[in-house]
Amino acid sequence: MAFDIVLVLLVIGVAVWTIAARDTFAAVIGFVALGLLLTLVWVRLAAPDVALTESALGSGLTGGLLLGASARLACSEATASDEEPGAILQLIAAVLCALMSAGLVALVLLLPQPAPTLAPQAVANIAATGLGNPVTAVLMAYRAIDTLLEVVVLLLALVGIWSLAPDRVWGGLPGPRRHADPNGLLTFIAQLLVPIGILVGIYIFWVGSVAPGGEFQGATILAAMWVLASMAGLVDAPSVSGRRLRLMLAVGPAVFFAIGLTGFATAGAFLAYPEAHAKALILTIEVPLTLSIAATLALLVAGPPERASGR
Amino acid sequence: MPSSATAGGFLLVLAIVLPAAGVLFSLVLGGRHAERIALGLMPAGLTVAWAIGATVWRTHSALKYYVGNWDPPLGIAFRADGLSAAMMMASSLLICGIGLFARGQFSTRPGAEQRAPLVFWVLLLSIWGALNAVFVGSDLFNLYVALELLTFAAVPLVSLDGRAETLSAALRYLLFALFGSILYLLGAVLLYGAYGTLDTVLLSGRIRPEPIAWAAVALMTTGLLAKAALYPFHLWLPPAHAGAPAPASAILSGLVVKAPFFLVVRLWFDVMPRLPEHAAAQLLGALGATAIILGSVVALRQARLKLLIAYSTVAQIGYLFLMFPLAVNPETGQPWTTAAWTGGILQAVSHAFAKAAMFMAAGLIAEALGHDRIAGLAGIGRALPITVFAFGLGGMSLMGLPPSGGFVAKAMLLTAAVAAGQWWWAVVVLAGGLLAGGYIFLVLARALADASEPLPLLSTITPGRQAVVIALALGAVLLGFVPLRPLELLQIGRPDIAAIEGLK
Amino acid sequence: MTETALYGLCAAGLVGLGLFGLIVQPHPLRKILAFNLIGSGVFLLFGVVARRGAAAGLGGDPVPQALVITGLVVAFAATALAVALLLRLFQETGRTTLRSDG
Amino acid sequence: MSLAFNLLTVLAIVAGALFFLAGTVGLLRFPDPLSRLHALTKADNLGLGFIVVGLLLHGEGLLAASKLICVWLLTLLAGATVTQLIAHAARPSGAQE
Repeated sequence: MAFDIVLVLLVIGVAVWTIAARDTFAAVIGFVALGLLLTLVWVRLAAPDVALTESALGSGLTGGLLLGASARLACSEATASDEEPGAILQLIAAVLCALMSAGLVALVLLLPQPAPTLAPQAVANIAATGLGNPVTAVLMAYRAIDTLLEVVVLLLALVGIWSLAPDRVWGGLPGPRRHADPNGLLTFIAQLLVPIGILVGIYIFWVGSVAPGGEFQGATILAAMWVLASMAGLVDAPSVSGRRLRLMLAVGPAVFFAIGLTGFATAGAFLAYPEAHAKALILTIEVPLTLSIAATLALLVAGPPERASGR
Repeated sequence: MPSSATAGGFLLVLAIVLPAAGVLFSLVLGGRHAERIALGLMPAGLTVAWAIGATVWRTHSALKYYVGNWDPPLGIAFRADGLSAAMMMASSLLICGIGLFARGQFSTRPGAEQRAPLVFWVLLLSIWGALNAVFVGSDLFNLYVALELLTFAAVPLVSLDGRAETLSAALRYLLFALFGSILYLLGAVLLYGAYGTLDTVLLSGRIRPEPIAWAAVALMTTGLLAKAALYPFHLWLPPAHAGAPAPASAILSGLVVKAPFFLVVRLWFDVMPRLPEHAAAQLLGALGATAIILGSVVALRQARLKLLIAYSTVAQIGYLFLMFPLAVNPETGQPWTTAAWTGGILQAVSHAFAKAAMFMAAGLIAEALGHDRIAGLAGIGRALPITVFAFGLGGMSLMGLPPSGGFVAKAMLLTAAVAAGQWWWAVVVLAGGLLAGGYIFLVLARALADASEPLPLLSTITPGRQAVVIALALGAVLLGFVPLRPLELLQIGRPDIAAIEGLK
Repeated sequence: MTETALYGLCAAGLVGLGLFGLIVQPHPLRKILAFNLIGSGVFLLFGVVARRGAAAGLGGDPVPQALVITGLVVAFAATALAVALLLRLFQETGRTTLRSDG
Repeated sequence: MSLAFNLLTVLAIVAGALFFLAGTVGLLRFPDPLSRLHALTKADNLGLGFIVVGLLLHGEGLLAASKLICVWLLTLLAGATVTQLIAHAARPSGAQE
């Protein structure tokens, strides 16, 4: 119990730092630290799958994205700070938010004591999905439509980011061209870490059906490895209108839709898997899905096309 | 394995899968084919939506579908009652109209893939899929993902032409929308914590009038109001809808803003029919009334046509929320039988048609003149008679002049206000109609004035696009012939519909 | 004061802090950061609800945990879109304030 | 026998904690960035090493032990490279060879 108290105090302390820090860069550093502390909180809440996602996606990729952005926007700090709202407004906002938090705390304490849960039902029906990890069973079987729509959401966010590019560079390459400095340090770590990362990513995706893990966590690690390689200049971003890239992005959701539609015939409902080979079907969905999500996440970090494909 | 659904259940799945498949094909095949795929899918989507409406009308009961044969609370259910069928039919019609209109502006030119056409057609299909997912969804978290799908499809439309002010408008829209969806999620988690399910039908059975339920619904409603741009949260709407290209602002103002309103209706009338006591509904009505007055007054003072129409959207959204204090009166027990319920939904549908027609007309005028300053509109009435006539028809529906859909909706709201004894809403409805008349007349007077020198038209507007605009405006007018009593289709599938004897 | 209630407190605190940051911070990047903070708070609340629902031999109710994973991915997509919009706005106008005259 | 292991584990973890403490003190007290980086990396890596050794004695099996060692090696790799990169960035720009 003492550990939890210390952890919560740390989390709140780092969160206050993230809000109160004057410099955006420092605030983002605080945010990344907060993400790692939250990973510990998720482990304490007995949710290893979520701990993996929080550390890989919540503090890893989001932190990287925000770090890059705060570096680029550093010179716009001065203009923004003069619009800081007056002390009175800040006080009112503080009181309002404190009330909101207090209300939330009261509500959490009001939650009914025999907490209603779906765990028994999830475990009872898990045999039909052929999976071992109940969280993956919820993601891929019970609430498969959520996961499907969510991958389409990711794809749409990418289309939205690509639509920000000026017309003249459409079809070009996202992100600035970084040249590999052969004896540079970043190249060394990229050459060393990327293979390990790919191995870990595939392992985490593969083990997801029976143990904590899954395609989102695995895909995030694969995307992180691509981002590292592209930062080290080892690999360049693909052209935005390249057919191969578009296929890679769409193959995951397309296979998911296709197998979902075959569910009509084989198991009587959309996204229903016949019990005999449910696990095989889910795995055939998960492999291309991991590929598509990894590509989408990596390109979300890379940003809109900036360079015409010629150079 | 429980029986998965009623007969037409798979149609609900098709309504979501078709547009999503279109998005994937457009992405893979590239920009040159995106337009063909989108236009090819429109008749199919139209037939699916109207087939759902016909099945709901024929069986006189809501369509139900358990995805993956998992019944709630573990699985996710799709449910289409009369209300969602009506909204799906209207939105499919509107999207086909917008698609036909957009062929002029976003046609795919030969040669390399263009940015704007690909992005527009992909986002148009995504908005359609997201709208259908919102209308048929019956699980709170599934509705959250559908709302996010809608937001991510709508925000890039605002900054499609890349100008600086549209970028800042899109960013502000995104921040408001994200603030809304995170509050919605906070409410959903409280409901799950208290009642153990996220399915709306099960929730309506388990929910009890206790602080956690009120707090959850208050948070979710606030979040949805932020996304629907009701009065305190309307700041992002005018620059976003005015800055977007014409077909995009037509779909943003017509349909995208209606989805969060639809969820507030679903939340208040389906999830907690007995819970909302009078005060909260009065508050929503008061916010709606303020939106009507404020939106109309600010619209009167606008110099640019598209901003005027955008502020008119802020006002007309206020009408939608007038429905809550009138339709939710505890005495009669069944709020939906009163005219207010039908009036509110009819206002949503007729406003969608009228506003889409007006934004498209404004787009054509801006294309022809090169600017959309109201002061410089003189002579456009002679140059583009059909477009200005369509703008007038749309304005007629906003004002609530017979025989337009707006008239029927506002008349029903008026009768409900008088019947419920809350006369102040009647005053607001009339004042709103008067002010709407003001700014519509402002525009028409300038447009129909004869210009001193002949008007230099930058580009000739093909009659085909004007035909689409006039068709949508006529759609808003045809809605005026709906009988002036509670529409039976909208009552199908209400939670305890059987309780009321015949439809009064 | 059970352990899960403590984390409920922490979640409420994060939501309050994030909301404060969203209202007070003028710079859009700080608003995006504050929005991520609120998101973490809400997802932590999902985790608390899941932990309270621990049954049938599981450490926590798998349904809210799956919802958190979906929510985290959607929140990341939102952050990526917001950051890209902000960078593009900065590229076009050289400033990042949202005060537009419109 | 297990008493000796427990004793060793406690000793190792205490030593690890001390090194972390030393690293943090170094971070706070040292004047310029380079020396603070130096203190931080050296002390923390060694501290983590001790903690890993302490946990190894308690490790349930070979797999868990190898995972722990992998964690330590990866942290060493990441720590070293990040320190180098920060040092390059923080170095007074004049001496850019």
